[in-house]
Amino acid sequence: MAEQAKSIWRPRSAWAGIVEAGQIGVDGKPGVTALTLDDMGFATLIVPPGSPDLASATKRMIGLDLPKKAFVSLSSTHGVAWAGANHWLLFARQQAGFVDLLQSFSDHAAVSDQSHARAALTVSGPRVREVLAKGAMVDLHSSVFPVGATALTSFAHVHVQFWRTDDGPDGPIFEILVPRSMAGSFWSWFAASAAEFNCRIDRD
Amino acid sequence: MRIACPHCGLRDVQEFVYLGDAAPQRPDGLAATEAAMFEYVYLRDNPRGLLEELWYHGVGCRAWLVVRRDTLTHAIEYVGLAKSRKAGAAA
Amino acid sequence: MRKQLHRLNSGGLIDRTQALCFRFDGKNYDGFAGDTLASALLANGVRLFGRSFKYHRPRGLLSAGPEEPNALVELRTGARREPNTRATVVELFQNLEATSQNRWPSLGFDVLSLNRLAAPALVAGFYYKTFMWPARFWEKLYEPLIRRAAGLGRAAAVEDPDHYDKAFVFCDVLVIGAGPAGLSAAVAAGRSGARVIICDEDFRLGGRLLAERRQIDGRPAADWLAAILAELASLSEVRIMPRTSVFGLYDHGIYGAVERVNDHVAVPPAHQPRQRGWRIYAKRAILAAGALERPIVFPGNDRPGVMLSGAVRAYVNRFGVLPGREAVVFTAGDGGWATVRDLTEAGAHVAAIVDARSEINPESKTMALRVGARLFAGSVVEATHGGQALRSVTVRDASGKRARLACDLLAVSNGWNPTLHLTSHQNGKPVWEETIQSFVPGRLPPGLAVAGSAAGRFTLAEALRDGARLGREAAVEVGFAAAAADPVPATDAETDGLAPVWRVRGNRGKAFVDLQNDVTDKDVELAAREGFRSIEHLKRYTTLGMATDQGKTSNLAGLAIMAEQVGKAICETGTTTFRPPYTPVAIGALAGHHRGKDFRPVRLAPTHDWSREQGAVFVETGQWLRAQYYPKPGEQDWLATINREVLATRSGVGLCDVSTLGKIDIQGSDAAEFLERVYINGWKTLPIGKARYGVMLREDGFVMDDGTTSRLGENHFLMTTTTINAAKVMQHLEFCHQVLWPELDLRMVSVSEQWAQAAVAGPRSREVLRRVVDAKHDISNEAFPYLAAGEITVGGGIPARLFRISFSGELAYELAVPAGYGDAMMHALMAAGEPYGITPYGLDGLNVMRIEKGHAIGTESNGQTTARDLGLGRMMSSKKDFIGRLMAKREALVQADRPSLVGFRPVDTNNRLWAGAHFIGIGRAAKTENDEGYMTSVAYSPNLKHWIGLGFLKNGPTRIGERIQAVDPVRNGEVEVEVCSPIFFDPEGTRLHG
Amino acid sequence: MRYSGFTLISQALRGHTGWRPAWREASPKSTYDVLIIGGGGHGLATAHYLASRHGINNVAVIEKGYIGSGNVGRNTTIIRSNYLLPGNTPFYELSMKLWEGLEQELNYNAMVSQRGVLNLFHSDSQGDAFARRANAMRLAGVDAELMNLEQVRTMLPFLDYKTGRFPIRGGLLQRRGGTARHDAVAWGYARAADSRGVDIVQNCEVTGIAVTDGRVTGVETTRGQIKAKKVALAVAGNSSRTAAMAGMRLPIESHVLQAFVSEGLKPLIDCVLTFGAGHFYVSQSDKGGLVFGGNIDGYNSYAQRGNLPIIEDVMEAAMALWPALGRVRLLRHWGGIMDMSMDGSPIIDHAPVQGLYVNAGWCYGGFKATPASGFCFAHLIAKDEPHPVAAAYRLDRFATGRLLDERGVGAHPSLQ
Ligand SMILES: Cc1cc2nc3c(=O)[nH]c(=O)nc-3n(C[C@H](O)[C@H](O)[C@H](O)COP(=O)(O)OP(=O)(O)OC[C@H]3O[C@@H](n4cnc5c(N)ncnc54)[C@H](O)[C@@H]3O)c2cc1C
Ligand SMILES: NC(=O)c1ccc[n+]([C@@H]2O[C@H](COP(=O)([O-])OP(=O)(O)OC[C@H]3O[C@@H](n4cnc5c(N)ncnc54)[C@H](O)[C@@H]3O)[C@@H](O)[C@H]2O)c1
Ligand SMILES: Cc1cc2nc3c(=O)[nH]c(=O)nc-3n(C[C@H](O)[C@H](O)[C@H](O)COP(=O)(O)O)c2cc1C
Ligand SMILES: [Zn+2]
Repeated sequence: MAEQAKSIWRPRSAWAGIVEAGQIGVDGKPGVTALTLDDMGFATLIVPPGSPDLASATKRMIGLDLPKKAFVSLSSTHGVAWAGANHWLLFARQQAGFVDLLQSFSDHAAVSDQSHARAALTVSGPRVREVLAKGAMVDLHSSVFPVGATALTSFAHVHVQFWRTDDGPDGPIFEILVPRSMAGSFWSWFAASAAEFNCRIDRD
Repeated sequence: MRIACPHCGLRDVQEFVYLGDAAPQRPDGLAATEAAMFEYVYLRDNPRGLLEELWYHGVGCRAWLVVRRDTLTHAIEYVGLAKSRKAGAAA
Repeated sequence: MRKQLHRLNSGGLIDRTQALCFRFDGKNYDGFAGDTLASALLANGVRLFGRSFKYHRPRGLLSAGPEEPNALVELRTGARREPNTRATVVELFQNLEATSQNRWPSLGFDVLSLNRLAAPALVAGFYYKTFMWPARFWEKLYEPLIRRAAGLGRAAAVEDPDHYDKAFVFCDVLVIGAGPAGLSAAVAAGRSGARVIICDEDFRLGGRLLAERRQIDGRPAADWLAAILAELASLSEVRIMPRTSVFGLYDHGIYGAVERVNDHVAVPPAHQPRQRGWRIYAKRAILAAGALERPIVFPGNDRPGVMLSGAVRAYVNRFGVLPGREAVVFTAGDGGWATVRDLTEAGAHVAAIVDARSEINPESKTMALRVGARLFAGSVVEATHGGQALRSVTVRDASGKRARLACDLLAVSNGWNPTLHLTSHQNGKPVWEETIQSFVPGRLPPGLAVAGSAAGRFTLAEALRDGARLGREAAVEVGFAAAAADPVPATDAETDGLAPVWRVRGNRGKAFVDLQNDVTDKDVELAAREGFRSIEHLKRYTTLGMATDQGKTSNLAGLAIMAEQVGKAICETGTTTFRPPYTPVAIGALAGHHRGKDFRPVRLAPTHDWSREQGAVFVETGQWLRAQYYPKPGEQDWLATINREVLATRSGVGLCDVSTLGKIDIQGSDAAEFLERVYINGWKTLPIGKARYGVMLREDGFVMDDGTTSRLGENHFLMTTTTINAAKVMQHLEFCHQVLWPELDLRMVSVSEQWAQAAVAGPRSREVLRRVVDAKHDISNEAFPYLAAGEITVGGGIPARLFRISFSGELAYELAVPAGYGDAMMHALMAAGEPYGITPYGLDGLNVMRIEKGHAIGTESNGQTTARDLGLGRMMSSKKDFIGRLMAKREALVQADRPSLVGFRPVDTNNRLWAGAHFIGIGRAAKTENDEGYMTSVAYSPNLKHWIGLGFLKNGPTRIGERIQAVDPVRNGEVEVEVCSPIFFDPEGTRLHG
Repeated sequence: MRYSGFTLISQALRGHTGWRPAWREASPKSTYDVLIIGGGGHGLATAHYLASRHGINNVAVIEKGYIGSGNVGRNTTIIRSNYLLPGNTPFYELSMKLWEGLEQELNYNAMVSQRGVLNLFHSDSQGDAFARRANAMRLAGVDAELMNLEQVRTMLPFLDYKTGRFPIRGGLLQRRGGTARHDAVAWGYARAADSRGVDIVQNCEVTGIAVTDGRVTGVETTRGQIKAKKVALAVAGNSSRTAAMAGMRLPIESHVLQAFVSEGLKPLIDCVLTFGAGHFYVSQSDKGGLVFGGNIDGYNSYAQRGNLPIIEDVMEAAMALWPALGRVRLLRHWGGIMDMSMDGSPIIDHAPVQGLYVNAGWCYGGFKATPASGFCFAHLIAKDEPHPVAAAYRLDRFATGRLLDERGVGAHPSLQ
């Protein structure tokens, strides 16, 4: 019985049944690349106004500065993104150990696990800004949205939070989080928007 | 229109939800009268010109904002956080 | 290749190496790349392009641009058919197919042109005065006739197969128009490093320079153009957008634009949009939209062959087409003389120049002499002759003497109007400028400047100067250092003397003010006579300026004639309001991606695929798709399915997805206090590990939402909301916290997406759960009683939450796991429940069971009902303040006879009930006066074996046992029902505690 | 001067030189029995019914711009009486009856066209809510039909029944609903009122209301003072500002509602159609333009113009419902300022000041109300008591809780 239960209790990707690795749109060199991100850990951290110790705790526990404005701090394993007044999104590249991390954060902030609430993906490539411009009502120009910037907004009627990580060889890279329930609609828009530039799709 | 959210910067009005006049203050507590509550809930000055109003940045940071906007020209003079307004008033 | 008889042998900006064939009205023609449909047809000698709206008069080309009132065609065929397309702006492409419109059976012979016989009666507004008797004939006879005659082209009948995009773009400086002014502005701003966007609706940049023979810095303007375009292309922050019309100016520097990405091909390449709608966010904008030439109103001015003088130059110079061989030029200013020159140089003969001014300067006289044209000074054209094409005109000179001159082209020039439309989109009123006899932009919207002709500064020198200055200024205003200013280039000499003629009176033929809507000078006079003297009344009464061209070439003449009628100056009458869009915009481009199933996002529960595997039928609830029921093969209908689901649940165990409920995590030392204020009932006493049902009101005292909230810790609550209201409740709570009570220590966030949640209901539910919940948790009735709530684990350590709550009235639980495990949870529960015959049930089954239990949902708390109406009045605490408390006490809301919630059952249990029926006392007439309430929800109860219903009835709770009619006239139903308790099943609630 | 086919032809033979102004260009007299502020549909209709039904002719309608410059001249022209609540239904039905005889009453063809109004529904529960409304209509003697999917499909085969995000399940049809030519309504009432001696004064803005001892005595205007025994407000969109001149605050916000018209097309749609899953409606004008409407922009405004989000929203709904419209072009869009009341229903009542009467709060729906509003307002002004079918439109209903909230959204004008 216990054995059977173990085999049943496997998590399912938010992109399962929605995104398949491959290529969409015109042929040729990909203008955009999308990589779905699975197994990430997310949590909202909220503190009372003026509460000081979350910053030091963040530094201590994951070695990152707590961003004061609409920015994200990133390491290779973790990140913390501003997500509203006194409100941050903590994340880990892997869920392993995340629950324990949240436990230790809970002394410093109200913690709500959101690991399963978001479908995440990375988009990059020389034409990536043109694709995002079909949905983003925020300015993605480097002078306005530099590396490390984040925004909460909507793309094509779907709420998103996204940020810009370090640039890659093909230009800017963005990580986008969408509500899990809307991953399908998000993808429908993204795929239609990216097709004219040729989009390569990788699954994490 | 665009509203300069103090947290998120200049954003399209499409990201916000409108509530209306920010002036009426809720008569809190058991001592409040029905008449005062009626005024709070129903009556509005509805000026043509400057109006302080409440907007919610629902698609962004989820802050409630106080926006001073001209209802004739739509020009926005000021945007602040609703939260600090009340805190400010108390201080 | 077919010969293009009117094509010049050389010159023009067409690519003669690239011939394109196309069809118009079923006939094949050839043109060249760089042609418009209009120029290509003209090159082929086509004169007749369409029929007018009311009188079906033959019409030809008036213009060479977006202002065209006459040459409207249906472009393409079938699903891509596009009515009312101006031939003057259609870029020619291979195999283009166009058809003339508003004529039957053919363009040359149009039966409705017989309307001219009735024309004397068909004056402005005639329909307001007749067709009133007999009254019922309007819909049956008159209106269908009018409608069939009215309208222009035919829309496609089937779904548009093309894809449209929408996009957002940001810039420091937006330049609208790429003529000399716009290009100068874009370069000046771009050189400073500013982000510049320059849009032009044309497919070729250059504006009027393309149509004129001008010199800049002593060389042909084309050289200057090439150089500036090259420089623009080299500036990395400059974006050049041809084929892009800026159609509207909206608040705070937002501009609407439409890019015709693939209108110049028959079918868009795969994956590319047909058009793209742009929302441009600009810190500054420069309107450099040029000017539109205006015609003269004179009898017969609509005959094919009468053309704007600037359009004639455009056809000659840009397209290498000669619009006529024997021309007369009718001008009120210097503009017409440039046409004389260009026509002559292109090989046409100008038979006469009719200049309305009596003073003609000596150079002009010399020129007339040189080209062999008769010069009529102080004269006007009084009539035109010919059938469907111009053959001659009658000129009346200053002394009243008339001369008839043979010609096949009449070029008309009456000065220009700045293309200032966008400056009016934010209520800006144009102002009259006496020196140019035209309206110019008035007070400008913030951030907008106007350059060149659009500002009424019509010379090329001014265009170049304005552009350079305003471009530089705009960049500086948004924080860039001014780039070094090049000297403004020198231009050849130009003159722009003008004495406009608003209309020529004559006694032969109609003189049209608005060519497209067939409004004549007489119609304007009639309007004046009948008191429609305000220009807005004039417009609405005569329809002047209301056609697809929005009066671009007609408004001013209309105003001028009205001004003359009422003895006012034009500046006193003002203009009608210019509204967006500047030129009509395809609906597809404004909708972009959002059509079909992508109209709005759809939300799918983490258990969605599982439900699908189970064969669920889904239903929209708000943004969500939820499982409605799970039919099995062989089941006769939905009722059979639902009955099975309900019976299986009540007798064994059922499984229902409830993931879509809103879930809000509330933490903080004031969390309990906060709940006290937003819910009507008390919360401070709720123990940790317990759930409680709560009701929330709006401040006006009506029910907003309900749900259970659990206390997970001293300062930690988890609120659930209904699916539909989740976002609304979140917003409301944020309002209460941030606006009303920021002093409370409170932290809230939605966790709706994080949790998959399933209701496991029925007498065997505990046994099922026992096999799923990790063994270390005691979920016995004692340890985990009704309304217990706790954090547990499943599947060997996966964090989960368990709530002992019940909507069905059964022993029931809701189990929540992180959404990624939602699918696993359903499979695990199914596997664990197999021995007990676990049965998935959907919203419909849930609905049956909640009605059996008398639980209200959205159909009962529909925003018009109070807690009292729902029978929940006693929940309202009197010991505390809460949202909605006072307004719920208003006299009408506590009136005893307000309809309140009760149950209903059919007296004859074979009858079905209908939601939406109204209650009428037995024996009373089915009339509003006797209306005592209405049925909100009904269901067939397989447990009671008859239909049951919930509804609101006046004095309901005091009338248990009474009989009443549930009448449903729209479905022809009338059922006698008995009023009963809303709780039909297990009224003592013993099953809950089992 | 009577209008008819006969006069039209006889004038045609005389070059139309014999037509006289449809109404006189009146200058304000110094005093009137009744002064109506606002030359929109409601103000002009009120004047007509005061004169024709109550014999009160010493009346002026004072209009700040040209008559019809307000919402009567910028609405989407839908007329219907498909209301739910007993306080509303009889009133709108009276209006419908008056529309049905309007042309003959006014001797003016306002092109009242009973082409039918079809409200689509997209789920069973929405269908039930429509059934409740349809039944309420039938109880009130109003025509209503519930259509199933097949009936809708037969009527409008070109809608998207396949891929729609919100599938069409059926509709509520009121065949007697339809449209009317908006401007002609204003002009027709003006002409009829004028013919009974009412002064229609254009380009005259009321800037103050004179009150002495709790009684109204007249108004200040940009063309001087005018005395009046009774003053009636019918200034849709400007109600709060005007009421403030008499010291009143109203349960009203002014919002902008946009409307849209396409280029002229040959006949495509034969009824008024509304989409139940978005705020969207469409009909076709006699000239051939598709007339679209949607939701309000959602913020207080006096600017008579709207913004892109709603424009796109309406066009998205258009394409979602009717995907053949992709290449049909939007010709023009504009806005009107409406007084959105706190329960979405209007006010026809006395003001606390004696001799002052208020007609306000018409939200999206006051065009269809024009005849009944004028009729009942005239009754109230003439008799000093409410007309029975308008008895629910009291100002005090917000305080007493006798609300008329058809949509059940509460005191939230931007949701009404
Ligand atoms: C875009 C839009 C679409 C609509 N669609 C529909 C629809 O399809 N069906 C429907 O039933 N209803 C519709 N409505 C609502 C309807 O148009 C209005 O409710 C109705 O026209 C209002 O009454 P009215 O005609 O008297 O108002 P108005 O025509 O606005 O008349 C008020 C007049 O008062 C004048 N005024 C204001 N202040 C002063 C002053 N101080 N002094 C002098 N004069 C003053 C104004 O200039 C104006 O002319 C729509 C409204 C809009 C804006
Ligand atoms: N002599 C005269 O009477 C006279 C009168 C008018 C103009 N002109 C000549 O015309 C030129 C004026 O230069 P200019 O730069 O001011 O105007 P322009 O007419 O040369 O250029 C305007 C450009 O704006 C574009 N445009 C207009 N509205 C647009 C919109 N909404 N969206 C996108 N594009 C739009 C047009 O397609 C055009 O290309 C000069 O050469 C001048 O001599 C002469
Ligand atoms: C039902 C209806 C149909 C309309 N049809 C047209 C039309 O065919 N052409 C047009 O230019 N305007 C049309 N309009 C819009 C008017 O021109 C005008 O924009 C509107 O009445 C608002 O006035 P304003 O723009 O002067 O402020 C229509 C308006 C309405 C209400
Ligand atoms: Zn924000």
